[in-house]
Amino acid sequence: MLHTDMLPRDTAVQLIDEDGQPVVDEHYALPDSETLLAAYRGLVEGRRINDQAGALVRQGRLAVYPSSHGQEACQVAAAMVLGDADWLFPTYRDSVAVIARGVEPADAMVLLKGDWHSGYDVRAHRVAPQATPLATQLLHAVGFAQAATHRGEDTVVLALCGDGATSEGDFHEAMNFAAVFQVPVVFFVQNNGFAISVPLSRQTAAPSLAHKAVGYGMPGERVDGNDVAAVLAVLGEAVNRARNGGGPSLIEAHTYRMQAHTNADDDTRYRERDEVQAWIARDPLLRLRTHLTQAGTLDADAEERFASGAEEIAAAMRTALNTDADLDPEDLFRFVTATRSPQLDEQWHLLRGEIERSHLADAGAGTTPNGDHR
Amino acid sequence: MLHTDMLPRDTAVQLIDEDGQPVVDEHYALPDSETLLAAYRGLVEGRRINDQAGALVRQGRLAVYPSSHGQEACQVAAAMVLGDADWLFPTYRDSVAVIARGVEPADAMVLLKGDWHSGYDVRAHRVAPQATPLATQLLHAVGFAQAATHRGEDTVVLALCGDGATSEGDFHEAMNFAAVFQVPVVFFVQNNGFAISVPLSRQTAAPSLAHKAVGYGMPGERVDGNDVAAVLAVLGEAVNRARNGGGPSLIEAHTYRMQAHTNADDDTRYRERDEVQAWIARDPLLRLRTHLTQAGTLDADAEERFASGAEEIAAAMRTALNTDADLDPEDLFRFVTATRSPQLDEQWHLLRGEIERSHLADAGAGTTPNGDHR
Amino acid sequence: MTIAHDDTRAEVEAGTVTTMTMAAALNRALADAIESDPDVVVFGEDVGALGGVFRITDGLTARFGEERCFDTPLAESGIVGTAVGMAMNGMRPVVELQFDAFALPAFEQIVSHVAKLGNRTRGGMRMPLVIRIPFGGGIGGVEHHCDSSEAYYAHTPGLTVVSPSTPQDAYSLLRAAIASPDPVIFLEPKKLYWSKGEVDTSIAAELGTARIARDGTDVTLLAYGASVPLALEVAEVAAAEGRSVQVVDVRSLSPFDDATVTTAVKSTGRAVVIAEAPGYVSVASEIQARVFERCFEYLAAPVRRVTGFDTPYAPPKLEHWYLPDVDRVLDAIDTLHWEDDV
Amino acid sequence: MTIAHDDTRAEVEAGTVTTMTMAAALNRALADAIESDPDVVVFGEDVGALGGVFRITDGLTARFGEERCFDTPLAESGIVGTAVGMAMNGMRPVVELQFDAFALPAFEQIVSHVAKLGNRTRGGMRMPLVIRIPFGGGIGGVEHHCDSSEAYYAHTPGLTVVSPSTPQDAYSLLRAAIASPDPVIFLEPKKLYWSKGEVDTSIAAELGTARIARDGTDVTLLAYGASVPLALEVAEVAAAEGRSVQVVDVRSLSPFDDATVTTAVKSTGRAVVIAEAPGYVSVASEIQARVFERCFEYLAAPVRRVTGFDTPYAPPKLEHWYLPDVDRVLDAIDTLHWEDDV
Ligand SMILES: Cc1ncc(C[n+]2csc(CCOP(=O)(O)OP(=O)(O)O)c2C)c(N)n1
Ligand SMILES: Cc1ncc(C[n+]2csc(CCOP(=O)(O)OP(=O)(O)O)c2C)c(N)n1
Ligand SMILES: [Mg+2]
Ligand SMILES: [Mg+2]
Repeated sequence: MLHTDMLPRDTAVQLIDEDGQPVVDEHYALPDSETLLAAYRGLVEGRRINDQAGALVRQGRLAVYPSSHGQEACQVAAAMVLGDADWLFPTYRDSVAVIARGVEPADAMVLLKGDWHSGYDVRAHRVAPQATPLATQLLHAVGFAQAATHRGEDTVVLALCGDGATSEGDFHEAMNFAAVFQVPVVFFVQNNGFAISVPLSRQTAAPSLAHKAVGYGMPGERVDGNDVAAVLAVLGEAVNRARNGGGPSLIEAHTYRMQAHTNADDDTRYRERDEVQAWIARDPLLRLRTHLTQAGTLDADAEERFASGAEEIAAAMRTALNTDADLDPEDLFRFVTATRSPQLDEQWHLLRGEIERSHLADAGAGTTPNGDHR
Repeated sequence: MLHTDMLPRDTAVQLIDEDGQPVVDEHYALPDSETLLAAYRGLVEGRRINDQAGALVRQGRLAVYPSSHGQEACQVAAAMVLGDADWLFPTYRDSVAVIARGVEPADAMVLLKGDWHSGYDVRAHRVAPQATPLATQLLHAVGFAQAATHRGEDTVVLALCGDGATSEGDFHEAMNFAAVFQVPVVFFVQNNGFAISVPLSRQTAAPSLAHKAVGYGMPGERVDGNDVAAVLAVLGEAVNRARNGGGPSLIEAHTYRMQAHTNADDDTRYRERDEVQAWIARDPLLRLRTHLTQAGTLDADAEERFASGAEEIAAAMRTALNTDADLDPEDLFRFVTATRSPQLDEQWHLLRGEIERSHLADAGAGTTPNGDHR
Repeated sequence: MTIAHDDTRAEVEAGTVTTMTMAAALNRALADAIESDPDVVVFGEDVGALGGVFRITDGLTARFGEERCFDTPLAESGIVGTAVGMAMNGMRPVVELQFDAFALPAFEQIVSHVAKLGNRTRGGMRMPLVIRIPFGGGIGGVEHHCDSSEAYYAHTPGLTVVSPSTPQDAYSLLRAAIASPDPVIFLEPKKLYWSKGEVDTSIAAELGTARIARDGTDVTLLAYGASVPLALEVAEVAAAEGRSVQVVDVRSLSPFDDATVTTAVKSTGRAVVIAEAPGYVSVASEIQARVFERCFEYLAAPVRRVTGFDTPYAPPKLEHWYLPDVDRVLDAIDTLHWEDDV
Repeated sequence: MTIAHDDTRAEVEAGTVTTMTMAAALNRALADAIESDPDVVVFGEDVGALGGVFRITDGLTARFGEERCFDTPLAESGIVGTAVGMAMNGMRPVVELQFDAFALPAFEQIVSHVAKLGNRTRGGMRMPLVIRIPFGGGIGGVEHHCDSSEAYYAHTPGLTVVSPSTPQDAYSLLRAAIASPDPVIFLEPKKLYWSKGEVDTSIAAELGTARIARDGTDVTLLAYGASVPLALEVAEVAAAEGRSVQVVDVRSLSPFDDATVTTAVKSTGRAVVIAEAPGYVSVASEIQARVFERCFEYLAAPVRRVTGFDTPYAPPKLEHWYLPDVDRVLDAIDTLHWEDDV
């Protein structure tokens, strides 16, 4: 006997094809039209947030922005499949998912604006800080879920990472801990084809990233990451399985990063324009719009409402980010530990003295608070 | 289509069963009788080395010994499947394999005696130093093989680790690098059921460790690790595949550690005596002796020769280890870097002064060179 | 009434002074912490049925069940990373890393998250976790089993780093570490595991404080972990030679108790720092630099340090040459510009 | 005759002095090393087609092929661990780790193997590998992109740790690092990547040596990496105020060039150490302690240090408060017990 039941399907689950036509799947059902309409609205808003953030980078209001343009279906579905008590563990690329979960866009942008390392109330929205060191957050997600289980809480944790991150040791350890302890975590890999400049072929020789699930004894599945219906169905089932004691799953979404890694990146160095162009046809918004319009679920009125809702979000982002936050240098010392040590106190006093003197000098000589000496 | 061809068999390959009877396998052939006789001799010597080392620990001549008693089939096969130009990357538990590859027992024991961190000429025998930090050596093996390939050399690298080590991030990264770069490495996991006290069930939820190969896109196979014929056949095929450009493989041997983790361990705390007893029936020596005797390949004469050969090795071990090596404290400074820095020179001079004074004191007052002050 | 009952128990315990090994004191601290706080969980490699390779967790699983003390897969980054997640979710994980070289795979998790998550979230999430690491040499261990890696942790902002040198401190500091809202690297000197002393479980220790281990007037020895008994031995020998040696157990490697240490050194005007770790860029060099800078006007002589060499740790048969010993410390004291010097 | 040809080329090159950025100097050093030694290979994340996120490996793959410069899977322990294996097998790998916080997953490989394998094998295998790490702040990078982790490496016996502060040193030290039989941690100050200077490719630098960057008689500033230009700026300002400031570019963070540094400080009698990393248990504190101990009799005042705070690195908008700047160094100089002090 071979454990063939362990193998992921050889193709990605798709419920709505690139032309917006429904695909009948033997296992997964198309989400209802209300859900799809909500998802479409999320896509519209997500796209607008990505575009607005890009513009704010160009205007120098954001230091950096890793865009999820093209990956909005994954972002929106990740937020939608979770219940209120569930938690999301996102990465730097998942700002749209973070916002879709309820975080104010301005708060989600604090890191990228450069004001602080994370800017939202993690507990209010049940969203962990966006992780930068790759794959490290997957272990946090596992431990977080273990703690919930320990206390008998009904919490499912959705942990996000990219294709590149699957090569890190922490990915392996997280998958393995989750499987051994049968923890209610869903690992959701957005395979967008690249880790900065490095293509998937340099990350793995396996038929798919979902195949990695086999080695941990957990279910793995591939899904068309630009088909929000499919992502909702597949992620939703995995979340349910986790909630019902069925343990962790690994879901790989096939998607594409339409823009450079961040604004600092130059993707013409490592991929052909043709390749990027080809993915426009698979855009997550387009196909869902076609589908919903054909199904009569989406009319011009709704389109209009969604667009203006998205525009409001963008306007709020502009307002928030065009304002310089009033930053307090003492914050550097405030949160390092729960109680500040005399050692840090002494250092803050040094800095405070400098700041006071620079203000005095300011007042006196009109120099800038920093840069000019004395 | 499912990639069913990727799945390891659901049972371990066995060519000689526990009663010494040959098993016909659809794919692997029984090694010829000459090879099996050589293997048997290796097993006899390996067992003797394990027993002798155990005795030397009890006599205080070795600081510690992680015994491979019960795992000798894996140890011997690991050495036998390699050609002269190939390399072995062993762990602390693989002293028998190291010796089977040609290293003098006394040199192999330098680490365990406490004289130095490694005691053999790695290049002379093409055996890397025995690794202690788990799974780290797997990456070295991959890089080593990459270098050989880079220079167009025909070198296959056999990298050993235990079941516990498969949980480490470095295991994952090594497997993945090897597969992505199609490196001539064979990963050989001796699954002896325990990582110190922790049973396999705490390391993985997968049907087997060999199943991990799927996630890297490399062949995986399970083998009865107490059947040296099967280990020779399966490892041999993997080594050939690597040599012929077929890339890496993952081989998992099912075996059992008959003694405690090391002499410092107390295995009664974590496993039943019955379980240990049950494995005696599967002993790698017994079944091969039965098989070779029934086949007429092994006679009393050969038995006698092998036993006395093993006895000679043991005697040499006793002689070597009952002698205290003349250690030079300057060695602490000699090998840190290729050229000794003034910083280290200064420190050596400090120590040299102390040693000289302690010798003077010795000569004068008859105190011990260390412990008593001044 | 539950509360009254607990109070009584605490009273009874307050009177309890027992002689025990440091290992037993640590075990007792873990058990008491598990018992008194439902959020405390202990995990790591071999901490369950085996009770840890040094038996520090002996009996915990049997007594409190798998939910409170359990073995994990063999992966240190996994151990620390999941502990971070648990701490994010309100638990107080106490993890054991088997030897300090085997803490290294967890280094990224420790530096990038354990140390920084509280700061990252502006205190929105704290990291009340304890990482226990047996450290140091003197036990004849082979390579990777005798390292002293405290410099890596002490240098990292956000980590509290402590090391006990007595069973009492082992108990009290571990309880304090587990109770702390901040992450603590708890370094256990392997060599002292079987040393004995009195333990009063009602004594509380404060993280971040040094302890005067012996009074003296001529010179101050600053030490921690296994170097404290060495310093005390030196003080005995020096006393016989007519020198009065003060010993400070630094105890808290980060943050540093400048007040106690500076006062001590100013009172004697001479100081030697002792530590097993390689001296270069070490906790010992930090202490030396601080004391130098803060006590400059009071110093009769340069502050010295006696440390391990800047080499990998010695193999067992050579470690007696590697480790600081009584003679080496006495030699250092001798260089401190004594009035009777020629 | 190949040899004569090579010699000629070297002669031609000897005369070549070009103005270039530090990034270009590093790129040139890599190219020249690949060209002159078939055992040199360059790899890491994004070093191929992209040329590295800082473009230091720009064009190497195009010019020398995938065999000599290539991208790996995204795994730092894997990068360093395979580099160890290649070095064991006679190659000279030069790996890039993208930012210094992202070197941390490789920390076990670096400490347990890169640093120790030569010693373990009694020199039977050496570790001629170079680990390039962009380090330090001042570029407005978000969390994990601005750390200065040199203390971790400098504390580890067996590692050579260097950092250039000029394009010339970037070229010469990187060539020396690649040629070295020992493992070198090569720390590239990100802030200086685009600073320009003259580079003469025929100049050889010796690992383990400091460099007098500016002569002066009143006080010695000891700095490395991005703190060197800061020290030079301070020296300019101080000169205007009538103080003659000497600047030593420490350059070699391990091993330490005591001879040069001690001579320098003895000549002025005053010293300030400058570094961006948190000061506690740091390279700066080591330098401070060493200078204190070795120059004690020559010191007119305590040695000071000006470093980053003992906090996680600041977010971009606050980093100007975090980083040592001209004023902070001048303030430190002011405390050095000048005769004109009241
Ligand atoms: C441990 C670590 N190494 C390197 C980096 C630098 N880095 C940031 S994003 C990135 C690529 C990640 O690719 P992938 O996981 O596919 O996610 P994507 O950016 O495509 O969403 C790299 C190498 C990092 N953040 N963390
Ligand atoms: C990185 C690391 N962590 C922990 C240890 C301590 N340790 C030594 S052997 C061992 C168990 C290893 O089990 P396994 O891999 O199954 O090998 P076996 O000893 O059974 O041959 C442990 C935890 C280590 N050597 N290295
Ligand atoms: Mg990607
Ligand atoms: Mg095992």
